[in-house]
Amino acid sequence: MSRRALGFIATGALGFGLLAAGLATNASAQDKLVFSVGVTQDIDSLNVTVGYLVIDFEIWNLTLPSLTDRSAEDFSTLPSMAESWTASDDGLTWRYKLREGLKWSDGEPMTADDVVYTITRAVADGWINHRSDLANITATAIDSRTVQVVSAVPDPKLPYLGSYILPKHVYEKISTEEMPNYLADDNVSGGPFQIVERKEGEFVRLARNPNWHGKKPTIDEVVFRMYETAEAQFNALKAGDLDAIDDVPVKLFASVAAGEVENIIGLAGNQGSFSELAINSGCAKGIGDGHVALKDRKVRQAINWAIDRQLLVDKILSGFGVPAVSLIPSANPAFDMKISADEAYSYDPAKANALLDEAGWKDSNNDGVRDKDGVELKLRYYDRSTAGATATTPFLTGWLKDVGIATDVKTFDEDSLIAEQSKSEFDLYTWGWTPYVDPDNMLSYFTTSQVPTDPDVGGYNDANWCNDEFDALYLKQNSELDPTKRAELIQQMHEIFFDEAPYAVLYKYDNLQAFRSDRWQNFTRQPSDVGPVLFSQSSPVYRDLEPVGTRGGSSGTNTMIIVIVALVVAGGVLVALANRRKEDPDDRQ
Amino acid sequence: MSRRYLLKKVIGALLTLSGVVVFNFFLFRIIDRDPLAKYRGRSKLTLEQRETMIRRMGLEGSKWDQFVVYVKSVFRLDFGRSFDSTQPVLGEITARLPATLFLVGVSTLLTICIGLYIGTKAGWRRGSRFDRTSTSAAMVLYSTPEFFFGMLLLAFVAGRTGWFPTGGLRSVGANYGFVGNLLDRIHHLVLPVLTLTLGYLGSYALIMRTSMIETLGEDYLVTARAKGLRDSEVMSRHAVPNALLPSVSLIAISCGFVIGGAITTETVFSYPGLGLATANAIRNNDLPMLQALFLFASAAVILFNLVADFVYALLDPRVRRAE
Amino acid sequence: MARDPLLVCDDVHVAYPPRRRGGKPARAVDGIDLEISKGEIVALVGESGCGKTTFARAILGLQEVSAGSIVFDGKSFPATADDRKSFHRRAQIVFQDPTASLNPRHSVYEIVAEGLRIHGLSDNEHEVVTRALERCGLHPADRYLSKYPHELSGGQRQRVVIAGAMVLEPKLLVADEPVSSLDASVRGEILGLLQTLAREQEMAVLVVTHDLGLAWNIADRIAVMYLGRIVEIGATEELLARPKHPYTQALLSVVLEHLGMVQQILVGEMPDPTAIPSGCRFHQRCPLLQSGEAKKLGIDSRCTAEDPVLRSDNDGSSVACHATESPTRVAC
Amino acid sequence: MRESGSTTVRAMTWARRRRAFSRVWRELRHDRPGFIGLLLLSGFGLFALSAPLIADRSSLLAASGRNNPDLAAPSSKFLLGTDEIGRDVLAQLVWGSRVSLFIGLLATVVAVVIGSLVGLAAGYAKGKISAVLLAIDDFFLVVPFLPLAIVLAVILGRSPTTLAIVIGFTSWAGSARLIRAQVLTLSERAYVERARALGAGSWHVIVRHVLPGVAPLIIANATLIVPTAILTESTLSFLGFGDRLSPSWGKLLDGAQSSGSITINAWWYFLPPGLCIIGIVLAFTLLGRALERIFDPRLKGR
Amino acid sequence: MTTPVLQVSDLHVTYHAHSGAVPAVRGVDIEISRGETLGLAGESGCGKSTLAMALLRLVPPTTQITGSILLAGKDILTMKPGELRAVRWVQASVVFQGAQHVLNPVRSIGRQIDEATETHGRTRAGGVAELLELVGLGARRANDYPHELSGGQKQRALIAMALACDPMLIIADEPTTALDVMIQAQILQLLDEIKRERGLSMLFITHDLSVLSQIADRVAIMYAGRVIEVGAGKDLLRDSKHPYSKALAASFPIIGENTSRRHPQGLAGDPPSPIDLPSGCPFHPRCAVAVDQCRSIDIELRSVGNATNRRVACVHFGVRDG
Repeated sequence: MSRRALGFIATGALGFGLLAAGLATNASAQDKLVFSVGVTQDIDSLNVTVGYLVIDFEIWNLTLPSLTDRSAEDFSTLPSMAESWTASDDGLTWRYKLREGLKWSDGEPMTADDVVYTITRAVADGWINHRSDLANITATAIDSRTVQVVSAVPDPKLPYLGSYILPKHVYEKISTEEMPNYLADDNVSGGPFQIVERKEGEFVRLARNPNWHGKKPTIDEVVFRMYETAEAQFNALKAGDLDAIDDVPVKLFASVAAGEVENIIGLAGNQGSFSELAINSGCAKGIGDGHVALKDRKVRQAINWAIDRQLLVDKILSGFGVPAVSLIPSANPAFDMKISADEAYSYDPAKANALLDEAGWKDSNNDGVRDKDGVELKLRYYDRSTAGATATTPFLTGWLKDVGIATDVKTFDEDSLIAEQSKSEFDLYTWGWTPYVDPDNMLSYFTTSQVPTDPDVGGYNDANWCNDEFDALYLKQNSELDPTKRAELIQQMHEIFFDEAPYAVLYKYDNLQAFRSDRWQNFTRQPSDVGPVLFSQSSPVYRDLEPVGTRGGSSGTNTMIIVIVALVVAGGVLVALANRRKEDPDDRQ
Repeated sequence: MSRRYLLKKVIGALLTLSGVVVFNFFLFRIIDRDPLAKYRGRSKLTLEQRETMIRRMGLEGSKWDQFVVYVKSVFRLDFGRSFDSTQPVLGEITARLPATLFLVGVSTLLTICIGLYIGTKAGWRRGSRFDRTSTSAAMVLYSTPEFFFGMLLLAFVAGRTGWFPTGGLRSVGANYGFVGNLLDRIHHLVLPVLTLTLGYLGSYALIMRTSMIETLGEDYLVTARAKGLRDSEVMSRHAVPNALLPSVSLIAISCGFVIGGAITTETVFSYPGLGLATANAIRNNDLPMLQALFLFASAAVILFNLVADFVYALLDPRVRRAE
Repeated sequence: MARDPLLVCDDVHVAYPPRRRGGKPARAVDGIDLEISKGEIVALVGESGCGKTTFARAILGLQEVSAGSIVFDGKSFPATADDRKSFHRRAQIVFQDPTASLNPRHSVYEIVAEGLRIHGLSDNEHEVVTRALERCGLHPADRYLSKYPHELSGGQRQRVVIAGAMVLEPKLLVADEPVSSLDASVRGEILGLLQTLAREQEMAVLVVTHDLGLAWNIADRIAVMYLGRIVEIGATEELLARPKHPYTQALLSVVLEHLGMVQQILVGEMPDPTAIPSGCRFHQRCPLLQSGEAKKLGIDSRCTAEDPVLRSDNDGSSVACHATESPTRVAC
Repeated sequence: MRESGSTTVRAMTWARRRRAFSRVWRELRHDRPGFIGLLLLSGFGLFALSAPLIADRSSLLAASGRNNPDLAAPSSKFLLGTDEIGRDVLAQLVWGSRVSLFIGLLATVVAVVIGSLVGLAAGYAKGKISAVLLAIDDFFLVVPFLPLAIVLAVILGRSPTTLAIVIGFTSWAGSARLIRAQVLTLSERAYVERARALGAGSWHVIVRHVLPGVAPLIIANATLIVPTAILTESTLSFLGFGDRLSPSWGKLLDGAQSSGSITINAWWYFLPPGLCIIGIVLAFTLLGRALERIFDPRLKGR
Repeated sequence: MTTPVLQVSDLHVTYHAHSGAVPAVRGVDIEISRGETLGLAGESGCGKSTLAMALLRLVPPTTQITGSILLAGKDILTMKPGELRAVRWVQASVVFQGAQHVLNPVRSIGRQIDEATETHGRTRAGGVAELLELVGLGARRANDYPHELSGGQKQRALIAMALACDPMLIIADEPTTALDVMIQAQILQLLDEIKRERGLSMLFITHDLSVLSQIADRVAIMYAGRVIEVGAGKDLLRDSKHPYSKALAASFPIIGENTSRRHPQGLAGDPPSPIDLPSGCPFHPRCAVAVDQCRSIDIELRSVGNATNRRVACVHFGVRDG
């Protein structure tokens, strides 16, 4: 055998050796109690003034304090930074008393100053995640432990004030101009955990915050690990690399729910998340270039009638969700629209066709697409490139085609899609919402004030729809302190929204999450029984989790076996190759 | 080695690279993407702030002005800020570079060693059982998209046995010391490397086999046999060095495909390298990131080709000793 | 002396551009004067690399001439495309390797008719092709018309090549080593054919060859070439019987052992055309210089310094050698 | 006379083509890998043609799985089971073969046309034009192919046609180089020189000598581009840059992967498209390599 | 008499091509004694090169060789691979035609020459340098690569290589083909000197009869896989008997001889293909003096007259073989 061949073998053996050695490290020598969560969504930004994804919120929930908290059971208001509060008689002024000895994770005292600073700056700079809560609010510090909050109008949400409070000593150094680019890598925490390590696109590791004022969590560390595909993430859970995952593919979840996967339980939680097809309704006060047909309520209604919501729930959600017809304004199902099944939008292409005919859109040139006054009913249909977000598109476009509406599908990244929306330059697009607990936010998004009028500012009214009556009702419910009356007002708003149909709300979907039941217990859901465990409104689960028995152990032996097998194989290959030389016929004469 | 040859190749590589730089500029100007999409509807930017950002992104003025700004910044290795993460692109890339270098480097090394060995043997013993078996296998490997290997490995090895991690670059939150961490990395690398290696092994083996067979007809092999050399000596001293020559160039060209392979492999295994970054950048229309990644990838291929040219020259005295 | 010169080459130079920047051009043809008359067979003899093939290609316009003039049939070399086309009707070339000269995908008929089609002479195409083939010794032509080159023997292929040239009834045929790739036994036939055609068609033939025997076989005149220049030219019998240039003498000596000539094997190899020696281009290998003969004649310094010109002798031959310029025989 | 002459010529040309074809056919029949490739290919061809017989086009619609179970294992009703929204996998596979083949073939046409034109021009033209074309070719040879294809796909859209054009546009460089080399050797051939000596212009030389000479190489090369094009299509689709509404095989793999079929072992969903890709790529590769062997001028002479 | 260096009897070499079995050599007997040079001449396809390659079994593995090849008394055809390797280059070496790629382009000349001595454990005192000097190349050429040598120099290097193990027989396979006349003369002169100085035997294969007149002691002429005439070099070339040898000799004109002036001579027809040999004497279709008998009988070599070493395979010559 020549030297060259030996070289090849040596390289191969080295490879084998490295592989074998690599196997040996599976043994985990962790004495810390780590809870690893797999997510398929990378962090958008940990900067609370720009981030907007649920993963961002989950981390803020763990690291940023707020005056009040919500109960895990029913979202009722609990003390947090504030240990108590009092209200003035008119309900416009509230005084919050902070706990004693609050400290940020870096040891700086956490005072009324921080609260006032945050509220004041958030209002001034228009931070998106603070905007709606604080719209009418001004805050002043009475003393270092007392904050006075004044609302310009009666606010049914108060005394709950869940806005994230930021450490003044960190944020006052960041100018308004620099703020959008700020990475929030200060790692100063006021929540139960603090960030200790972050590799973008890989993971974020959080450790317990020793200065946390509340209940001390049992777990030492939380790791959020990013996966490119939900499948890989699920496999990691199965293999024991992860303890919990969100966003389980429906079919996999079905198998977990059916108890087919050992040691793993699945929890389908609902917190009002829904998907919709937004229809550019062409608000006269807004900007944009929506299709003329969509300004007609009948056409929008027709689109709603053309959609088979139940089939979407069956096929896309595998039943883990329910059809929906109007806004889901709150994580609390009590605020959903009340409507009888026979009145609600259902799959009725005949009705859709009739409505379109009525609206004057007919297929006069027999090309399969309706038209009116020489304008074809062909709509720009935008969807998101986010994994899974496009599943409904073939269904919806198919049904629209059935009733003579042509679509031109274009896929955008989320940022670009929002940019299109900010310009209102679209006809139809798919998006989804996860509402807060209080319906106010969600409802506010459909007031005229949220209609984009400047592409650079944008607005949440992503159907570009406005209705004076709806606006008026919104203002009323916003200051109605009687819960029953408020509920009635909201129901009226629902009816307008339903009739005007700026959205085709498709379904309310469950958050499909799976956990290592052999390792963990006490999976707190919010709200109890129906809500999700991970990515809930205030993330209580991380404080409640308890380990089951002792962890790990089995992988070590496995690994040893593999190491031995690999070494034997490598040796065998070497021997075989060496022997080969003797077998070689000497010459090829 | 002749300095002229070196110089010629280096200049050629630089020319191609500058071609890529220019092409890059125009390619990514075709994509209509709002550079400030990230900021729309989220935070109020004043007109002044917006202008500052546009200027920083080098998106101001005529195309020609933009081009000048672009070229200047490329020379400074300043690729601007990612639309998506809003962080400087260069930092994002250098942070991910080692992971990909490790993955592509190890698998390329393995592919070349194993592929060339199999190809050499199959070609030399043309028609033998080894040849028939290995060539059939190589054909099938060649015909299989590498991500399919990844899927199968994930499903049947990682998913079923749990012997290997299903993704990622390393274990999180654990510190095993230097050696331990290295081994941990390797442990995570096994399946991606296997995927990429299997994906390209076939073509390398086939290239080498063809090259070997072409060499078999050469007269100098008869000369070597006539001199009384053993068969194995004829192969290793005369056939292989000559058969390597065409393989070197072909392998260099196929390096471009490995970069594509890195994209799918890293996606399948959630391996946070440049390939994954590319897939994400495309999904997010993150133009500055894409632009830089594209430039890096091209530069890598050009560099690899340049290295191949040098290796070629080292192997071939006709080039090495040309005047 | 030439009756009706058909082709007059005057100080023709062909230089290939340098391979790399800063290099020297290769002066493959370095000043050739040659006249060929109607019906005459001239052999251009030289070793490989002496520029004879380049010169042949230059005559046919397949190679650009860097200096000098070529006058064919009274007209200097055509400049326009149309002129060039009509020039090609009257001057043809036959290459060394008949196998390579025939497109393997074309039938014999197509090959022979190709020239006619290029020049739009499609009247009686079939007849003309048949006649050309038969004249070249392939009869009955019908048997060959639909054959393909690989179905023919080497000799037959060369006949097809010649027939392909003859359909245009050229006045000049340049044959570049027409038989060197053929088997010895076939060679004579092809040479015989060339000779016959030249005689019957009053066609001038320039045979480029390295083989003095071939020249003896068919040539009326022989021109001996060394390193881009003709060093001796004269009537075949005269030149071969009494070679005057030392190079011709050496060349002849190595093929003519049995005539009792002492072998004069030259040392070394012909230099590269990028580095033509100064003075007489042959002086480095010249036996006259090496044996001291030149010194005796007192020309040794001229040999190394002065490039000898081709001088006509009174017997009709010309030689480019200082040794032959005896003072009593100054050129007329 | 003249007519009879040209008739014979035409007849002869046809006879030659027939003979050339039957020679290729004969050699192919004796080339085992090549013949297997051809058989495989015919199988896939028949499969693609038979699509309307196997399943109605409407079974590709998203809503067509309305009454079917999701991810059902193969049964007499669904020979290859159903996908995650209850559609017949076989129907998608068979209609997908059309998409994959269409993209593969159209991309090849694009690549071969560009490659041949550039290759011919670069080989035949001299001087600056050739240098510029070579530089362009070099450029496309080193530009990483997949990222470029993805970027172009993003710019131009995702319909099968644009995808094919994108793939074709990014994969011509290799064939251009190959064809250029062949053109260079061909134009050095003595018979081209002979044609020139006969007074032939460039057009004549290209049409009569160069093109017929490179044609077999182009065919063989094209046969080898198809599989890479199909692989590229599947990669693009797998990464999610394909046409969502056309069920190509790559798209099926994407669907299988994102629906978790691999993990729950719904092999009927991911194995058939994977194996089909391997099969068709193998078929074209085997055939292409066999054609290369048959047409290779270097092997012919021996 | 001492044993001949090489004795080939009834050698048949048949190789297998796609189109079937090709009988390239069909019953050849040759003999070379010590210090003797046998010239083997014939046109392309006559089997001369196959014969040369068969002598050291350098033919493709599928080729069938029968008969016997005694090299210094031992039969090459029955040797085991190891024995054969030991014989190659040590007892008989080959000078290939240098124009083709017989030298490995990526190994230096020196190493390629060294390789032979190294393999056989015959390191020379003077090393490669001595050999290169011997063939007139100069020792520093050892570091050069084949592409840096001219055709003539390559041929010299090949000769040096052939001498590396001091063989007793050199098989020179067209060593001067494709060289210019002057270089050809240089190489012939070199071979002639070496052969004389070292008392080497040589089998000199060529298609050029005129070359043989300078170097060969005896000449054998092959046609269609057979030797058709053997004789002392000069006799055979001046006064060939076999009609084919005659025609072949005539096609190399003698300058100054008036018969060939303006009268090129050749043979009509083409050499037969070894796959499709005519019946009887394979030369009869081209033979001007063929008689009926020639079509049916493929005649053996027979002695002519009283010259013991002159043998012809033609019905018109020779009566009995003694």
